[in-house]
Amino acid sequence: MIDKIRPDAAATVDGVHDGAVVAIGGFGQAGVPVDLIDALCERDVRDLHVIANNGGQGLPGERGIGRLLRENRVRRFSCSFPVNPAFFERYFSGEVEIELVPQGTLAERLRAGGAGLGGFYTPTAAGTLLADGGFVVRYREHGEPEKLLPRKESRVIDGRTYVFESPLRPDFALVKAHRADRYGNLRFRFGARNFNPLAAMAARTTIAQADHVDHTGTLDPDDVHLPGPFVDHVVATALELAR
Amino acid sequence: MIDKIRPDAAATVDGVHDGAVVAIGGFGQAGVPVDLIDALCERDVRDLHVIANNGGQGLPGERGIGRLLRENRVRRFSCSFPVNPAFFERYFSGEVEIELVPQGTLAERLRAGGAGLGGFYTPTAAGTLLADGGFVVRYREHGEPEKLLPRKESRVIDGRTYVFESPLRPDFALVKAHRADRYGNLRFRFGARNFNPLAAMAARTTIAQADHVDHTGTLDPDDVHLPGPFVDHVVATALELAR
Amino acid sequence: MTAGLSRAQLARRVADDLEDGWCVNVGIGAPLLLPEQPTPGKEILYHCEHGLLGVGPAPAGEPDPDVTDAGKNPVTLLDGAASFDSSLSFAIARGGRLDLCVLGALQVGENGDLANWLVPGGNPGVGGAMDLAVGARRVWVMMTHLDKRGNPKLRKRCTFPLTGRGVVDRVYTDLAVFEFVDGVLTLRECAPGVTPEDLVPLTEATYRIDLQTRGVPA
Amino acid sequence: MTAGLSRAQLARRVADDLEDGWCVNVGIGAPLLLPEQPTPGKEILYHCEHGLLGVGPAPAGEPDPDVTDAGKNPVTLLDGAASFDSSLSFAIARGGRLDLCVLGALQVGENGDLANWLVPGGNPGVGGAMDLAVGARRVWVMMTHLDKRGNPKLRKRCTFPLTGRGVVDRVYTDLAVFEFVDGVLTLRECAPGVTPEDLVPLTEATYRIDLQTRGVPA
Repeated sequence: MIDKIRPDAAATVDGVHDGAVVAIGGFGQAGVPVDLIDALCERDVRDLHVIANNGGQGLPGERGIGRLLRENRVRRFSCSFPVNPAFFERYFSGEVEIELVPQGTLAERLRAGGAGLGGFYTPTAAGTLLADGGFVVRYREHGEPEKLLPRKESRVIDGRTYVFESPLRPDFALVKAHRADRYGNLRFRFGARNFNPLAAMAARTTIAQADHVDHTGTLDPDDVHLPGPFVDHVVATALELAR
Repeated sequence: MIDKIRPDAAATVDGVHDGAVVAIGGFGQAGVPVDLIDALCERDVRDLHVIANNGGQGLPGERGIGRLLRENRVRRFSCSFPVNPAFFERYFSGEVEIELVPQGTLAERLRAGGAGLGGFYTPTAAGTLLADGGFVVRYREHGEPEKLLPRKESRVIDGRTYVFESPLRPDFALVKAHRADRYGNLRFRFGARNFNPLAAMAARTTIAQADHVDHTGTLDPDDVHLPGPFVDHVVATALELAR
Repeated sequence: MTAGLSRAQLARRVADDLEDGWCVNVGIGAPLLLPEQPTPGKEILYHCEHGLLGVGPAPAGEPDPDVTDAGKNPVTLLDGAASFDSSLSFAIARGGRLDLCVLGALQVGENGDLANWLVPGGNPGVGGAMDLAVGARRVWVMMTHLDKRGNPKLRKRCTFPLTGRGVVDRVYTDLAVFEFVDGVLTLRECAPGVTPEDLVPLTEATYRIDLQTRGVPA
Repeated sequence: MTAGLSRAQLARRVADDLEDGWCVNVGIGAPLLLPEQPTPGKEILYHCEHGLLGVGPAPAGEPDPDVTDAGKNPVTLLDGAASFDSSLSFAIARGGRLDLCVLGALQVGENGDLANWLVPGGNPGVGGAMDLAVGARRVWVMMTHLDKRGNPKLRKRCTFPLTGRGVVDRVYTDLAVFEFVDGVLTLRECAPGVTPEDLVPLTEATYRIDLQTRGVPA
């Protein structure tokens, strides 16, 4: 019998090790798997390479990515919009390395990883600092650049310049869904979908928290936003546990 | 006001010209836009480059792709599984050219076109006749090969061989949906989804037939399988008109 | 000079040029004011980069945390709205299905270059701007004419890192409207109380003057 | 020799080796018989390439034209079923989320090569086989031991155009079960009434013999 429902968040993040590459869904406050991130922090996991769109500013109680950054659990951050003082402080002091990726490219790289592709060409960022190289990936302690982004491969296709981008294959994904069933089928709600299905597709192991976990019934096949084979563990969020 | 609903199938295919590249959804009998194809045939459009997964065998009344082939409207057929005597006859006699594409690659090439990407690398077909070249694209009248598939570019990434595949950008897509609203938002039913959303994404102009067209209400945002900006014209299928 | 449009007036001015049925992405900053503008007789589908379409003004009542714009402000979903993941959202953008995107800017070059993501030495954050700039059918910029230090933002060449090369179609500032006509930056309109002469010292870029008479809405 | 499994018995034999919870793609031909097999105590999620998951046996009543397997035969949707487009379907395959795919074959090489899409000079049609062959975690072949002309299908090298190189993990024929063990083709089991000696003239490929004793289900 297939049953991916776990009793609590701690049980789901048990395998996440120091140094792991972890993709995390969410955009702003919408669709951030805060319970899973809390569970990760409570396990005291460190040296993570986090892949997430935002720096996590503005979440109630500064939960989410902000907490991971504030507790210095992140060594490398792949993101498009890391706006959060907790990040910038650590970036300019050399504590955290950045891989700044245009948002659409970040989404597509996760999808490419999930789809088993070797990479793709996108017109995005062609002729900019994020493709031509030179952007500061890491500072030294004293604020001088230590590591610069190398120039990316580009190619002219039908007269237009495209940049080569490689797939992302994180070890783990932490995602937040609205509904889940025991097969791991997920359904999201409005803007909370964002990067969640993509992170789940890309990762070798995907952990989902869901507001509503159906222990007996299942989602209608046409209502599934992300099918179960992309999901390994499901846990109900505190929201549901509280009821 | 946005209203993409058209009165009949003929009104939707009016712009499809001789020689056009037309992607068509469907797998077997499921999700084939038969009314739109009939309308195309009635306009007597010729020399089409058709992109569709199947040869269209088995549809009641041999409608669908089979009709296009039988009426000699197709000069080039991009597909993965062209099984249909109407096709093979014309292929071996040199009347129709084939671009045989593995099914997953065909799906991904349409998606890449729709997503504005320049191409991608896939492990599929590496080391086979469909990547190394030599497959017969076109025969002469007398059954000798006239045109062979050239060798595709390949690249070793992390020790694995990948093949470069280019995006497909058809002029038109003909798709079949289950539900549609005036914004062109579409919802599909079970296995009838298949290539329909991908064809719609890829095309410059997308024409959809839907079993249920909602003239006043709209789909729930989370129930939309393909958002309206990818769809230009919507028509109710005969099914609904008959009621 | 104290003439010039407020942020809300600028949004009103841009909204006035939108066409019925357009699918329009609104970037962070001033463009987020667009869905607040009524567009009588025109139905506009606003697109938010993370995966929403059909976004409307801020809610009158309780905000829904799952319904926000690209700036994470609460918005509403209108008729015809759709939700999807971020890869489909950017497929809409790069795939050419956005009639328009409206972006803020730090600098715009007279060659159409756009710089809007990084002040050298400042905090980096690119978001979806680079995808939108290359993907949308039209790119309009909505910005103040001068930066906070009083420097012109319309430049001969951008000195800040670029978002996209030659991508801008129009520039709406608090003082004027410019359009790239056959690749040439062209002054189209001055804000009420602003004369073409006023703009000369405030604009580093070279531009043609070819004014279009049209009333600025009240 | 008249011994050997029927198609249904072969499906039964393969079904017996499936593991609880596996996500299994079934290709056209004999593998389509798998969802018809009961698997007591094991829940198998069958995947169909065009975009269905959780497929079950043919319906007892009226077939639903939107619910078919990869061979376009009517099937049913079981608990946990999901539908999606063909690009996501092949993302499941290439992305390594299929525990297994079961494919028919024209030839299998002793090096694990698979040929299953074209008899030279015949009608071409590749479908999803090449994607499945490179993407699934395990590839099992289900085929007759000999082709229609009586030629061995297990070859030193495939002579027909390849579907994938070195991709096959196991081969189930009407006469025997073979497994690639550390890359070496190995005879694991003979069908009832078949001896290893019987196989020698019927098998062109070189193989080791390392029989595993297990009962073939009735």
